Amino acid sequence: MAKGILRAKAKAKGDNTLVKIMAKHAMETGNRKDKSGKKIPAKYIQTLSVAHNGKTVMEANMGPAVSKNPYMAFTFVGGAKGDELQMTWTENTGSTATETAKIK
Amino acid sequence: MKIIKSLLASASLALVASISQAATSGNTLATVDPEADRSAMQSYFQKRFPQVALSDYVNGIYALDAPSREQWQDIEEFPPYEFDIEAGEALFNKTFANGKSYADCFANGGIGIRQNFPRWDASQGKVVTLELAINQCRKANGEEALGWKKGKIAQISAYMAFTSRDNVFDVQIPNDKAKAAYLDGKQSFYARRGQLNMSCANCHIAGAYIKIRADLPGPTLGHVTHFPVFRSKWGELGTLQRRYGGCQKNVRGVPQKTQGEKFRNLEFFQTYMSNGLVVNGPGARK
Amino acid sequence: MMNRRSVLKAVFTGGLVAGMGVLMPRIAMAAWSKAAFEAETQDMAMGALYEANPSASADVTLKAPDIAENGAVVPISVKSSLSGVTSIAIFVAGNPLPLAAQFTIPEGTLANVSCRIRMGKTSDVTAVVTTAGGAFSASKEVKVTIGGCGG
Amino acid sequence: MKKTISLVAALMMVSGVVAAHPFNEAFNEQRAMYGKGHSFTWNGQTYITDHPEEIAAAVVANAANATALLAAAKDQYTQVLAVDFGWTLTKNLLKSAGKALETGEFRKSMDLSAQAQYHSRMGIAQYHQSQAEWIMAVPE
Repeated sequence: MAKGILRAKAKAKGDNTLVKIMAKHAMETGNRKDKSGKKIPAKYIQTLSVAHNGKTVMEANMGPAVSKNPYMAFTFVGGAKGDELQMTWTENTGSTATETAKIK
Repeated sequence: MKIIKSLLASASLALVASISQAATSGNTLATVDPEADRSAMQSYFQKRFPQVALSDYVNGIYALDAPSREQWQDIEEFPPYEFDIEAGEALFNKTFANGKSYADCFANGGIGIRQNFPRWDASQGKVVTLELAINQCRKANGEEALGWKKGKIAQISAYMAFTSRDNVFDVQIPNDKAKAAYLDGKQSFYARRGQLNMSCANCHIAGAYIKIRADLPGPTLGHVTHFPVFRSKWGELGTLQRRYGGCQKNVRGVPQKTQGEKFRNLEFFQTYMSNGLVVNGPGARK
Repeated sequence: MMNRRSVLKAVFTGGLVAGMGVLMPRIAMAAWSKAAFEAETQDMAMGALYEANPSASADVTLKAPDIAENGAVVPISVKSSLSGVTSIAIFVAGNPLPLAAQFTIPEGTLANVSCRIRMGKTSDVTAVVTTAGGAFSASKEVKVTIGGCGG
Repeated sequence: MKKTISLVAALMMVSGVVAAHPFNEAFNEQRAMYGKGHSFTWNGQTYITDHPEEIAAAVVANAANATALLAAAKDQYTQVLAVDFGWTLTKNLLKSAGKALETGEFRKSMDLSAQAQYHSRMGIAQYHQSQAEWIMAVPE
């Protein structure tokens, strides 16, 4: 299976799971110009939500001020090694996809 | 004319007197002693920053500056070069059209060998950097050479460095020809160039951890161990020699040729200085 | 354009009907708020998200560098010891669009998030945490320099 | 008289780009404070803060002179590139000098050529100096 744009490191520790996610994404602000001086249209991830066993554990809303290759880290109560996380991202362009990662 | 001559004489005298404790030998093939250079370099930094462990120099400026180190550690929580290691691994394992692969070109199948580069190649009679070896491998197998500074070559190099992490740098100078290349690199390191009239040494020996405009240059000890690097400024991965060119432009000099003899020799010298430190590339930098 | 607070004011003082909508419970909180993310001042962005101006609180901890190594990648962490935190947002007053990111914290997720943001210039960074009791903030100035070689 | 002495000054510059040299220090300081065309006294002698390229460019502004100066500047640039010590701004100076020459702005072109040639000469001086003196920058 082709890999998506998200990479996650999720680690269960005690009762909690620490999740770190990075997306491979340029987060184009819409303010940059290409070599010919033409504006590069804005293209950035607006939302990234993470669910564990069908329950949303994080919902991030982002603007173009989030760095290239957006990163976030958070901790939720619960989660065990081997559990799956569902991560759904949506771009301002409307593109969207759900990717998964396993808790280690 | 007489006045000119006497002025010239006094000029050179003044110059000699103005730099105290400068080396007086080591600038000829007969007197250059790489091992002495290396220990002099290490003791220079250890005297200047006695609280910093030698092994920590692989982290560059982050070994010296705590506030920068904290930000860098935050970045290293999930470093941006991970995508590149992944891509590099895929590229590395892709077979060429003739069925061979990079593994066939390198010792130990190319895994865990970063610490031996750059190496003196007796048959070619020149210093071969890892990136040069990668492209030579491609050409030998009928593939087109990759661009030197970024993209695929940096990713492959990053993957090869990653498989070599914690291996100790062991650059060898097996003969006088290699020593001459080392000497040439040493000279380049100390030669001032560009309109700003600065050498590598100005920023990365004397200027290490001293604000130059808004920057804190890193020490040259351990400088090469973490390359290729994902630089926030570039927003992508780049090779050591890409950075060399950038440095030369920063002092307003026309950059020397990427993977040309001068840069390869400079890399040879600089890496030799870090012998004994471990590979920790790829790295993340500001 | 009226910001939220001036609308509220209008509602209370003059009973402006058009203002009624904003008195609805903020269930849309979780969704990406166009008004907040496209607001060009921090006041407007906060006005679009919060009932009242956030009050500074020692229970909100904002970790950000004094001097950013590179304005393109500034690591930020926010945590709070308040209970029942429902959201955490990060504002950069000096950015063209001050709201950088907003995290919805469902029950069972700790009030502790990290991310990396862009900063165009030296500016205050403000973290705002909401609970049922209102919005609370912590601010810190982060210097962004134009480097000689690095920046 | 003034001209010969300033040529001496120029020769002194070649001897060291950064030398902690009393004359160079005086020259550089005067140049930095007053720019070109300024006279100053040093050890009882009068000098002018002009670079030799500027003196060479201080001739009638016409097509022939501008063309010759540009050619000389380009030649010097080729030489500095041959020793790998070029400066980054030189290329654009030469380009601008060429454009000014085309549009008949001879004075502008000549001044730019002078500047470009100065850059290249200093780059070459840097090269020679680094060959001879780099070891003095190595900490013992």
